[in-house]
Amino acid sequence: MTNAFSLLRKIIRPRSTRPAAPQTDNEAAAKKPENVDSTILKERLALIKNRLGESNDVVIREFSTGSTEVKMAVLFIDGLANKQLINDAIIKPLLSTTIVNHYPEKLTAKNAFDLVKNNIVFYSEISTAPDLTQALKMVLSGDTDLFIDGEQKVLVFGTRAWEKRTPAEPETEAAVRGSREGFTETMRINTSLLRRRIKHENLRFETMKAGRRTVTDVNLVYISDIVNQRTLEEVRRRIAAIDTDAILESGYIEEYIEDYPFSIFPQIEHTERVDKAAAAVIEGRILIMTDNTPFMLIVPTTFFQYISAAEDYYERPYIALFLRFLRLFVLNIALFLPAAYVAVVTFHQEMLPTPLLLSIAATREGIPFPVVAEALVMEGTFEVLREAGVRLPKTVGQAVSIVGGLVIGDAAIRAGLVSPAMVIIVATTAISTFAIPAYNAAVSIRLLRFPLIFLAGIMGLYGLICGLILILIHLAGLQSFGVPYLSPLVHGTFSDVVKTFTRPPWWLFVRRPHMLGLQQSRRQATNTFSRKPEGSTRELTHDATGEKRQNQPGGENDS
Amino acid sequence: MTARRICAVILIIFLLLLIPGCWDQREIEQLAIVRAIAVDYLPGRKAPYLVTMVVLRPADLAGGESGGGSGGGSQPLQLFSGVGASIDLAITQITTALSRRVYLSHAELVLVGEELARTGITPVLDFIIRYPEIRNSVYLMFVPGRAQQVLPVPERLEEAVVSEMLGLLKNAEQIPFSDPQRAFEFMRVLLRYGQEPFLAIMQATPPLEATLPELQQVKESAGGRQNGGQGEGGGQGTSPGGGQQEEEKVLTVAGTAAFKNDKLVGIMDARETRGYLWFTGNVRNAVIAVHDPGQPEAVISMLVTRAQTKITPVVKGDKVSFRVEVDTEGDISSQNTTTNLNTPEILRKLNSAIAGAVKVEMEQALQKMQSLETDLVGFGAILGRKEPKLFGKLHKKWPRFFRTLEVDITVKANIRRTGQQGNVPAGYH
Amino acid sequence: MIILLALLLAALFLIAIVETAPLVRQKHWPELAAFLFLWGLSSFLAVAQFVGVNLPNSMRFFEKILP
Amino acid sequence: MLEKGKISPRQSGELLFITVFATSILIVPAVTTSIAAQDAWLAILLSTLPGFFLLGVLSWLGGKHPGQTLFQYAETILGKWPGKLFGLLYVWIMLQTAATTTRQFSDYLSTAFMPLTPLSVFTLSLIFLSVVAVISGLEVIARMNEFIILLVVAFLMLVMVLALPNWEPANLLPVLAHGLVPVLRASATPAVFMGEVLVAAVLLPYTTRPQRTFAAGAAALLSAAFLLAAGVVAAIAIFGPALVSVFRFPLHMFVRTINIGDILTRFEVIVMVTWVAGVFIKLSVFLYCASLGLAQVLGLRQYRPVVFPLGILVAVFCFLFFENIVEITEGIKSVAPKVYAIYYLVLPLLLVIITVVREKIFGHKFQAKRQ
Repeated sequence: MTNAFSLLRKIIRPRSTRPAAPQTDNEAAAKKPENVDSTILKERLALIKNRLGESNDVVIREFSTGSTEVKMAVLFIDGLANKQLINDAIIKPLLSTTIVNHYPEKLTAKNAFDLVKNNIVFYSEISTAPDLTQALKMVLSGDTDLFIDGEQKVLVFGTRAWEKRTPAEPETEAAVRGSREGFTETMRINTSLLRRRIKHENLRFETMKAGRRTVTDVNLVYISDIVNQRTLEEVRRRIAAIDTDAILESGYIEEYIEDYPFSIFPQIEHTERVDKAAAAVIEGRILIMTDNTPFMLIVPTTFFQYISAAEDYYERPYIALFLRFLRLFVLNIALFLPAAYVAVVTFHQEMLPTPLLLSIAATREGIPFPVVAEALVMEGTFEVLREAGVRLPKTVGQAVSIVGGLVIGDAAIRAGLVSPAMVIIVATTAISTFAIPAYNAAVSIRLLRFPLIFLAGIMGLYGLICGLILILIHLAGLQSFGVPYLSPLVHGTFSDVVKTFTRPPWWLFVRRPHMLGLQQSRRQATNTFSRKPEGSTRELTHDATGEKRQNQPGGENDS
Repeated sequence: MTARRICAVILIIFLLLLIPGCWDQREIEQLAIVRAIAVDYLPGRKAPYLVTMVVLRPADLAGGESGGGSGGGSQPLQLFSGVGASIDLAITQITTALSRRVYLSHAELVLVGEELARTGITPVLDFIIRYPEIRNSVYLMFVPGRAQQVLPVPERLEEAVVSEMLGLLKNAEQIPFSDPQRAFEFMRVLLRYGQEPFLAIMQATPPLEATLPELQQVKESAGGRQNGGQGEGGGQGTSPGGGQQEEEKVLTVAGTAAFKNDKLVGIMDARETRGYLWFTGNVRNAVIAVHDPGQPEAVISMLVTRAQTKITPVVKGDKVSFRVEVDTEGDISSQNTTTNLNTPEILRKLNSAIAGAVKVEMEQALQKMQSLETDLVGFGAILGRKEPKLFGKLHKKWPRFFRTLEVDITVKANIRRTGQQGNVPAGYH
Repeated sequence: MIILLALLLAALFLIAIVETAPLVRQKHWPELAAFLFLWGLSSFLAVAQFVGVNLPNSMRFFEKILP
Repeated sequence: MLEKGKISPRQSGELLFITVFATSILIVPAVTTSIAAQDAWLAILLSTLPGFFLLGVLSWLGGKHPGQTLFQYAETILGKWPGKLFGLLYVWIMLQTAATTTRQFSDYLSTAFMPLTPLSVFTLSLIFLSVVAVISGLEVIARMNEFIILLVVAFLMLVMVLALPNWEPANLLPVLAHGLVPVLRASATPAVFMGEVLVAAVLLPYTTRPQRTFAAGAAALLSAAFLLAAGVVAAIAIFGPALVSVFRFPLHMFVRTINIGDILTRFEVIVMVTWVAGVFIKLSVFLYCASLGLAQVLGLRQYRPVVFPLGILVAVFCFLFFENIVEITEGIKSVAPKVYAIYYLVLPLLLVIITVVREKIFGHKFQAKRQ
């Protein structure tokens, strides 16, 4: 119960830093002026109760301590703050007379603040909030406030410790080889995950806040001596310009800061994988971390990033090369296959080899719908099935796929409603769609399929190429933070092109992408491939004479 | 702003396109897929062109064997004929009797009847080039008599007669008895000065069983036995059975129809065709049999594996003659004698014998061509390439010039291998 | 025919609306004038062409003046 | 400035290539072969000479007036009103070329693939796509072209390689049997297409390193001519010169002959599709140049408003200029070379002469400041 409240609390916090901001809520406007600067503890506590309302997760512990009975109060949110720690490290020493009276100075209202801060409390992370408003904000992030009667300043203890998920394997981007850690919903864990991978001093976590009511932490992560400063400045500007009440997921930010909001193509990549994020940061891109979501945004993004997967960089280069071309091919299949089938079968039958033509014609005999309608209906059905399967629990989802795919498909073919060829086409397309590593890119492709089928049904391959040209015009016009979307194919250097479509061996990866316009483009010396020993490899294990080294003490050549 | 603009304009375009509908759309199941066209000329008529199309019924193909039923042959194809003053008019006439749209893109064979070939096949070529559907890579075949007649011949190895014909053609390209021409190959020769085009001949001939008298008897008795086994009414059964046997035909591709311009002038049989093919160097898998120099009563044969022909014009003043050098290689493929082939002299003798045989073949073919005044080899074209000025003067009267053209043929034959067997062991005889 | 003509006119006017709106907003009057003139000219020609009026063909003109 | 985007010299070279190449491959083989027979390829190579001349003149003028297009420096050289008239002449020829291009390609589509579809469907959709592209700007056209050029060239190469089994190289002999005269006569038609490097006059100021543009343009011209000549050589080798001149679209017929093992066959439609992309770029380039030129002549602040009306004009001209396909091909044989000679050779030369005269005799300085 408290747990759920604290989570909610963690997400939704009142924003009071912007007095000039227009008040969108009438309750806020209806409030009477308050005396925020009051130093009398009672008044303050009343004020706090008024602000936070009667929420049951707000804990206020009042007590007085010392021989002069200085009144104090501890304020924290149950569930966000570590109660045990507060008891042991804050309240206990303050109430313990032996500790309080141990110091030569007497604890009085005047010196209470400094004495508590510097001497009494056993706590590592102490900060001072200048006023009540600031202190309240920090409480809502999970910190603990200590109010001292008669003192304007407030002691704040960093006691943030809420229920958090431990890093688990990211489900959306599984890989056979590579780190199993994924980001979690907790910013601090995420930063630690990144910091563990990049221990360089120039790794920066730059905090911004977005969302008036949610006051979500947004971290810009970059390496300060690699990143393109102008891109960074642009990212800062765009995030600062976000003016909305809630940022609940990085998708919100994505839509607020992307270059072409009406484009069907995703212009900002997101990832759950820590290794992928680290690679992007090292490559000179900027990672945008949003609190409360494991999905991190990477900018700038180019179209061809959607054909690469993290695993490409861990497996052998040939595999990566093959997989990239496979994905490129699959991308085209997913986009064009149904449309091309419709075009060929209704307009360009001359393109089919005769036996294929005959068999398609034979299976089409007696099908009541034209091919276009068949294609649109089948693709639509597939989308419905897929959507049904995704939303249902895993066990039921399988039932859906069996009923949908096998039963309905088979029955439709037997009843002569659809031709088997069309089922094959739709199934191939569906599988191809799943082979695209990026889900958001796959969705765009799925959406584009329908107009293309439509065009192909009207004008055949000519219509299809017209559609393709329209898409190409759009793609060629897109930019992501100043980098053309189709880079490096339209803008980059040859080596960028090579690095996009193949994955060169690491020891040849001399430069970072040129298209990003980075401060330092060189990532290693020209050729670090020097593992081959001088002379024969046999020398490592054998003498030049060819005899096994037996008389020498072992270990010298064991490498 | 741009997005809104583009959206609006896409809307316009869609509206524009949707209203008039889809013009060239044709559903695949509503096509009458034509696999072969036979064109005949019926002289003395106002609408002389008789076009017969072989249309496939895909439903039958899908059903497999169930498609049969009509007239013994289980063919999923139908013949449609029409006449007209031109080929496309004839096709238009066919469409009145067709429940589907004629679709010619998958036609792979155009059969030309004898009468049409004599009056000129330009209309066929014009049709092939101009009509958007039909492709210029269709095979063009000549059929003695009426072209239409070969279409109902039952297939033997393949599932449909057109596949059978195509198979025959593919095979004919490997054996040296005919040289099937694609339409564009025919046309490029037709339009070349100093060379005349030709077509391979496809015809329906009675099978060997029907022609050899010895076999005839065996066949008849076998047929009789079958008839006896099948039907009770022997007297009734025999005469239709006999009639059927008379009608039984098989398809063959052999020989060459020689054209002069676009008109047929004569026919060269399989042997003459091979003689002609030596001139083009296009002889593969030919088997040349010669009498064994040692034992002349029996033959030794060579399988030609490589043949190269070089034709050079020899110009002496106004006199033009040609030198043809053939260089061929091959393996011994059979030997009905006991001559020891392991001696170089025998092989040398054999070589010259084979060369002689080839030369005779070539000379006969040349004589035939000269008598027809049709320069299938393209001596004129070769001269035109070497001596354009001289040929420019000659090309008008080239056919007559060709009739008396002197051609000096030299053949070099080389037996390279003797097959798996080196020598005939003495024990055989 | 009438439907197509209506469609053509609709398309032409849609183009006009789409193009003039931003020009008016930006107060680019010379551009607006140029657009309207050209749009009028081309629309007139398009409609005339569609209805079947014999328009002068500049190619004929070239054919005449050139040797 | 009307156009804020910049393209690289490579991109401008690629644009020039596709501009020259896209439709010439359709029309030129039949026309040149009908005059020069088997020497058509020679005629095509010869026809690059006027192209080089024009490119040289334009680079020289462009170097004198950095940052200015033909339409702008025409005003500088000739004076305001004559310069504007001069500019309008070029807008006109660009519109006419765009219309001819569209019509040629639509006719090809109609003849070879979709005889029942009204021509207007092809012309309108092509022009519509171009208008959208032109509105998106020069950079977008150039970027798209980097994809499309790959498509066009790769497929053409593929087709030529696959057709090799059908070649009869003897068809290409004898070389120069009828002397050089027919070759020269035949080179008039391809020269019309080679002269389309005229668009360099507009692209030049928007290229990042204008001084490199001549090299890029020359490379584009040469490679276009070589590819075109290769196409003609292939067509002649397969069909013989007489048959090639009979065909309306020899390259289309040529693709139809390809048959490798009954599997690699029947892909003329795919080739058509790549050509659509090429023609689209060419059309976009001409429409862009015409729009930009008109905007500069009229002194507008943006060229976008004139794009749509000019697109409609191109569509109208498409139907107005040509009654049938014969007028197109015969026009390109007889009238077009003369018309285009004026635009590609005479008028640019006029600019050069006036520049030289004003500089040498009247002592003007044309070295304008970079804008």
